[in-house]
Amino acid sequence: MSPDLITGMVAFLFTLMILSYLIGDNPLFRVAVYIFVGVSAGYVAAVSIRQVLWPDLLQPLYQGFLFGMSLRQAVLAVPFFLSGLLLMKAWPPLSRLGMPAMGLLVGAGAAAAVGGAVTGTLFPQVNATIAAFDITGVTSPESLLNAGLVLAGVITTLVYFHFGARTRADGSVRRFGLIEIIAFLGSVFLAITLGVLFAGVYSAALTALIERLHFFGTFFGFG
Amino acid sequence: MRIAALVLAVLTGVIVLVGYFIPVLNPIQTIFLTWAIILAGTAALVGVFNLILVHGTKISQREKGRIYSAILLICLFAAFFFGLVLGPDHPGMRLLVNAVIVPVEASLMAVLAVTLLYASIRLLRRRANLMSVLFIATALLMMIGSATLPFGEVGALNNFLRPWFQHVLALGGARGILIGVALGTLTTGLRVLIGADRPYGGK
Amino acid sequence: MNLLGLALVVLSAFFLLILSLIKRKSPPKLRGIPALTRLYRAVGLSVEDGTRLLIGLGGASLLTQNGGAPLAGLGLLRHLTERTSLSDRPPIAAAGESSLALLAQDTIEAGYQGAGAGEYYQPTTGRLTGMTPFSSVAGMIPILHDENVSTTVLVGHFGVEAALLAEASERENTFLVGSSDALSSQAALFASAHETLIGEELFAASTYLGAGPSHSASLTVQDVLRWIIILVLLAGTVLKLIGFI
Amino acid sequence: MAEPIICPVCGESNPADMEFCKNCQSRLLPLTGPLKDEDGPIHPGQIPTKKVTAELEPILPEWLREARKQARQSAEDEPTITGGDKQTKPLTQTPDLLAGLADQNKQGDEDDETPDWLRSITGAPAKKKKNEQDSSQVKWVELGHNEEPGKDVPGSESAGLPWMRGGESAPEKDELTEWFKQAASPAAPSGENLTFTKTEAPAPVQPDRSTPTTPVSSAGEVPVGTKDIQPYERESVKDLTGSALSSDIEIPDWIKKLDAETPSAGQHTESGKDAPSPAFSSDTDIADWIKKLDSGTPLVGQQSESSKETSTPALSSDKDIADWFKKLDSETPPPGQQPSSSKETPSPATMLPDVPDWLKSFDEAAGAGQSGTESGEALPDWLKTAGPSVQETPAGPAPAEPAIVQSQPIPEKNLPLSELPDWVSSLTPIEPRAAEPREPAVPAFQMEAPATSPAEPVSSVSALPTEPPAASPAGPVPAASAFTEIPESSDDVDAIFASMKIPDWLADITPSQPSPEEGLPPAAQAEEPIEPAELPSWVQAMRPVESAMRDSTAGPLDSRLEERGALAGLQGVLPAIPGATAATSKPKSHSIKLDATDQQQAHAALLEQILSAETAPVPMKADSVPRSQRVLRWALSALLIIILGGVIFGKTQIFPLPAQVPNETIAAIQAVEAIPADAPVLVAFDYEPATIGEMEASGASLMDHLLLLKHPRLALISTSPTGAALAERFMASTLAQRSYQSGAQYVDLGYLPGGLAGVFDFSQNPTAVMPLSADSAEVWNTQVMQGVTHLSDFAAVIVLTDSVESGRVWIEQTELARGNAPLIILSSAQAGPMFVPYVDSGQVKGMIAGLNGAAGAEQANGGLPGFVRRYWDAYSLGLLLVVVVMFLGGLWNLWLGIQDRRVHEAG
Repeated sequence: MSPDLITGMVAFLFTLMILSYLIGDNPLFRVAVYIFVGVSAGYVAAVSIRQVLWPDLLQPLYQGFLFGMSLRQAVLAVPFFLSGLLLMKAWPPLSRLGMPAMGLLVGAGAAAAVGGAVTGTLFPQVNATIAAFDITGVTSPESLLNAGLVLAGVITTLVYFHFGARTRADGSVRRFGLIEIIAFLGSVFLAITLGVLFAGVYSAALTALIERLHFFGTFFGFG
Repeated sequence: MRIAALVLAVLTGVIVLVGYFIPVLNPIQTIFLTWAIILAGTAALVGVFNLILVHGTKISQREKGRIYSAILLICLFAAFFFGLVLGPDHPGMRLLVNAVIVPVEASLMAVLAVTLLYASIRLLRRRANLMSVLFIATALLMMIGSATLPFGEVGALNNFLRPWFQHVLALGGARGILIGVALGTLTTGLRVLIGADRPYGGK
Repeated sequence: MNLLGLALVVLSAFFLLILSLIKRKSPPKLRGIPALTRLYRAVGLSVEDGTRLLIGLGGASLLTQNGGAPLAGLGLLRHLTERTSLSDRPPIAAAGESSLALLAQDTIEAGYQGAGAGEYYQPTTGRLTGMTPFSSVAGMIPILHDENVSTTVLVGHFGVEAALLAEASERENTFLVGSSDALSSQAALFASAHETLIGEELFAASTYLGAGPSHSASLTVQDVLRWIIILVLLAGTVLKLIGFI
Repeated sequence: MAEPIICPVCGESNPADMEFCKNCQSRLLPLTGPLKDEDGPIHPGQIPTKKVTAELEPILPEWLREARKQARQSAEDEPTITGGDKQTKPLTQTPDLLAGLADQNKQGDEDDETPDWLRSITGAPAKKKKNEQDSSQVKWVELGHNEEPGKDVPGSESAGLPWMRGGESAPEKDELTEWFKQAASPAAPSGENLTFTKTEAPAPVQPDRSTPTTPVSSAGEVPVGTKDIQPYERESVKDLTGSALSSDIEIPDWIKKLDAETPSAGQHTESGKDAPSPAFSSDTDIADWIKKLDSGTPLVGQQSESSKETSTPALSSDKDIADWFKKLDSETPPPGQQPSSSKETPSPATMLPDVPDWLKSFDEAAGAGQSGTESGEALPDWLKTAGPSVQETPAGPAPAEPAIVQSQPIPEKNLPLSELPDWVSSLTPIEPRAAEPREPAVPAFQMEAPATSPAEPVSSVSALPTEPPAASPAGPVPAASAFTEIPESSDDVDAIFASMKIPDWLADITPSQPSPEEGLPPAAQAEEPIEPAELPSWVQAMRPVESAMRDSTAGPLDSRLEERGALAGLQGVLPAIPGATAATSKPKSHSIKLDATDQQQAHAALLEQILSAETAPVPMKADSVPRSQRVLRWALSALLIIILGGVIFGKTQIFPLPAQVPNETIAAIQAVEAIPADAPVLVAFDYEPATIGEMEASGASLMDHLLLLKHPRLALISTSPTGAALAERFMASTLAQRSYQSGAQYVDLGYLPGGLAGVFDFSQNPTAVMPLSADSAEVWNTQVMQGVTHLSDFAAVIVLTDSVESGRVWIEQTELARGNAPLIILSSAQAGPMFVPYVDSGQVKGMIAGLNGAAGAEQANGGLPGFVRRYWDAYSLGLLLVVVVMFLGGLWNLWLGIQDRRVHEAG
């Protein structure tokens, strides 16, 4: 029995077990899910060690011990120490020792998120919105109209998310009247956007279903 | 420990953040990011321990579904052991991925084809408002525009309306969402950097 | 551009710090968000019923560009833990990424200590349900079924797989509020979740549920920055049209 | 030898010369009879025997001594006063004592703690502080007490009537004393007095009470008694302008007598002549009750039947208050006391859990009073209720107190109780109801009291037992305050009476019929120093006139005799001796019974309902979560799987591929064709196994096209842990025809951790960040990666992604490091639309999104490897099927949703 055949049979079984969820939650689905979670976790953990910790931390330090530490290798002593502390979190009584390591991780993550948000989203999106009005690049009036619609969509959607409000005479908390009107337009743009995205998501899901059915056909020799 | 965590978080955050805007600090930023990436890799191991702890507890306390937990742990240990020994790039591990991970995930995605259809049908019963109606109408329009008919395609729909919705109307809303998310990310990250939020522990 | 970005960040941090330190007589008035209103009720109901609250933090690494959403989720988790710490069944936080799961544990522990119930903290309430997006969601489905969950909150980075949780929660007849910073999953959740937080609303969840002043201050800063960006867009458009830039 | 006297109480035979029974010490010779050294009754206007009461001076209470002293001084200061002057005189003294009270009342209004729900019930206007009070009041309702001591609901014992708080009586005594002093001159109010003034004034009697005092009020010199009831009195004052105008000349003669007590007797006769009665001085209501009095309808037992009948005692009590008040102005006790006391009395009285005997006697006496007033309309009503013995001496009760007490001084704050009987007698029928424990009189009385309208004082009283509530500005609130204080346990009752701090000289007076559990009342000891019948002149003035004597025996209710104390033998005299009510203070315990009508009980139940609604925890309603519809799910699953499976298995090719290729797809193909041959190309596999079907279909054609045409050297990388395996799968299966081998034509760099940061680092220094391949082998010095040290060394960067985020990371983070290397995106349909702007802006050279985009690439690639064509029929049919189902199902569910909403709104 060839490995491909074994792979195909196992994949077929798992596909059936998962699709059985369409009937309802059942043990077959549960078994497939738990196996999937276990295998993926073990695989990812192995990948983390083999492709992150070993090449970035352990191997350089190992080579440093063997052939003398370079500055870059010596600096790795810090993450090595912090990793040791972080491993303590696996044991609840000592989990507090891992706090500094988590602090560094969270600090770097927060900074990456902030930096990414500013350099990766805010500026590029704002620039792209404005750039659409570049007269030199405009080929037709309708492209200007489209650019205006995009601008309107961006602004009204941004206004839609405005949080600040005030209490009215009747006790209800609502936003300023003009903001409410603009926000309404924003909700229209949002609905259209989500609808377009949903169509894409559904296309992807439908393609996945078709691929699985095609896999069945291939497995049974129809494909 | 709390203080050390706070100091490390703020210090690292400031250095990494400034590195995005001041190229001179890029090398230092890279060092800290490398450390963070290494710690994230270590955290993956701790996470596996957490998974073992949770499901091990279920088994030891004979909780509901302990058999599934046992299956999970067996698979986890097997995949981890072979992945560590053979390496993720080993044909055996590829077989594992192709036989288990790929079909299960692809099947779950396939299940979405039914569940999303079911959900969208029920949407107008749950939330019968203008947004929902517009949402469904737009989705239907986009789907029709994505398909072709046996006798050909609806030109205006496939070649004009669908691209216009995708590239103009949806783009405006999507950019608004992305900018809004960026603003939220900015303030949320800054809350951590100024020490107001301390998810790593602290009252 | 770099200095402009730095200035924006520093200015935001300054405003955030000031507004966080200012003692307001009353919390700021915020527009109503039905999803969060229902969530607020659902949380109280779960405590009354002795049922469990499941908080999904998603599977994004903190070091990715999607790190903001999990941080917001952790902020919400902290607040919800303090509110429900004395419930018969403590809330469960499910993460799809290891470091996020560890942070969830720390956050829950801090929440218990903040509520003066540190002794009730259970490390297993902060869980890693899977190490890939789909596996983490698949790992949450059994929790919905087995652990008497009445309310599920998804605040973090989720892909379209989040719709599977919405499906599962409907089958289990539990209430689900879904949110994600990913556009595609927002669309999927809008169709399938009982309530959805769209885009930026994700970051306001903790504030609406009564988190500290820094959270409400961040919303104020967001509003300020929002209008600055709108002005920049309008001004930039005009300047672009007249060929000034 | 006179025949022995049979004691009417114990039946013991006593010698004829005995005034008190040797057995039971009860009076044998009624005061109405001939007293020592006196012959016959005094006729109207007759000057009483001059008695030297100087020896009593030291034992008089301080306030009374001061009053007498003040009276003497005023008498000395003033020359002979004409009647008119004398009439105005009492009024001249009122301003001082009222000035302070005005402030008190003002502050009292500000601090009115009536809860909003109660306010809404009573119809009283809401205070400005209402909103602030809401929460606290609700809390109070929920918790059963007000958390703020100073903010008790009206009627709550503790704050509503501070002087009732046994524990706090001592400090209050001081405050009250202070208050009395302030009352004599404009002074700052005290907090205690606020509640003090607020909580008295029972709704039913207030409007009437205000009537006789209106003249004073109209003169801007409101007596305490009226000042304190301003909320509704002001309105009544407007209605009573007539009486207001005549106020100055409408002073009863007995006041003049009091004024003239120190001056010469001539003035007494004068005043006695031209003093109109307070009854006439008040407005037309008085005329009504006079008519009723003429009809001689007995009060007791009929009050609840007819409002008119019940009006009499109320009126009498009111005028009485005004009368004694005027008298006090001249008689010189600090005026604040009397009114305040008269105002206090309602609350404790209404709180009496059980009607003591002396109160019953009031009822009887009230009836007697009517018959007695047939000839004496001018007399204050409390005199009527007092029975015939005091027909001609209106000033009786108040001055009589010091005479009765000769042993102990009177605590100032306790004087108020001296006025208790008057109005209590008018409320007697109500009291038992007020005392029922299960149905607090608050609601009952609360609901009734609003019927009281300042303009209709009569109905206000009569409404008590029977009338349904009607809006009244403020009357109900104090009424409620008085009645809400009804203690439900005997202990509470004891506490109330204990807190009353009845002066001993009053406490010593025995009730006419002491309850068996009560021992010998302290009054017995108090009587000892009193020489029987050695009454001061002004007490003698209380002796009844003949007509009254005759009438006193006429009514059926007159048979009751006072058996002990200085007034032993008097009939129905107790009401005239308010102190006697205090003699019943400190009872052991009283059963609480409320004889409420059905209507009252209905009102009580209504308020109870309102209260319970306030206190009952509102159960949190779970948000309705729509039930899952399994059948629908099964049907949809079957529909999709069967139809799509049939198309897949049938390998149909009915649906044509899109004829028009998207611009971004064309751009992608052109970008690929522009890549130099055998050039290094970086390919990022950033998608999840879930989308492998779509991603392989989308990327296969272009990648096959690239490999077929350019034979590039590939470097595979992924930011997803499973990406490396997917990349291997892609190369091994999807591009199997190109037979690319790892290490020979391509290298797998494996997993790039760190997301955005990792991509950024990699773009800055690829060799340092990813030194090893997925199988931990050196890659950068291999032949495949020859000449590649920077990202810009790659001929192109191709990103296969299923998410907007990861695609954007590659676009934005590598933009600078890429140099001229084109970036091509192969994306899922769900992310495609978001990459279009980058294509338009040139940041992305080309893009293939989903099956639609891949269709063009496949056509350009000669139909190889042909995933799109294989899937297209199922894809198109599936989408159309979904559109139909979603449209019809959506409409159906929309209708159902509307139905649900209607049902929800209706239900």
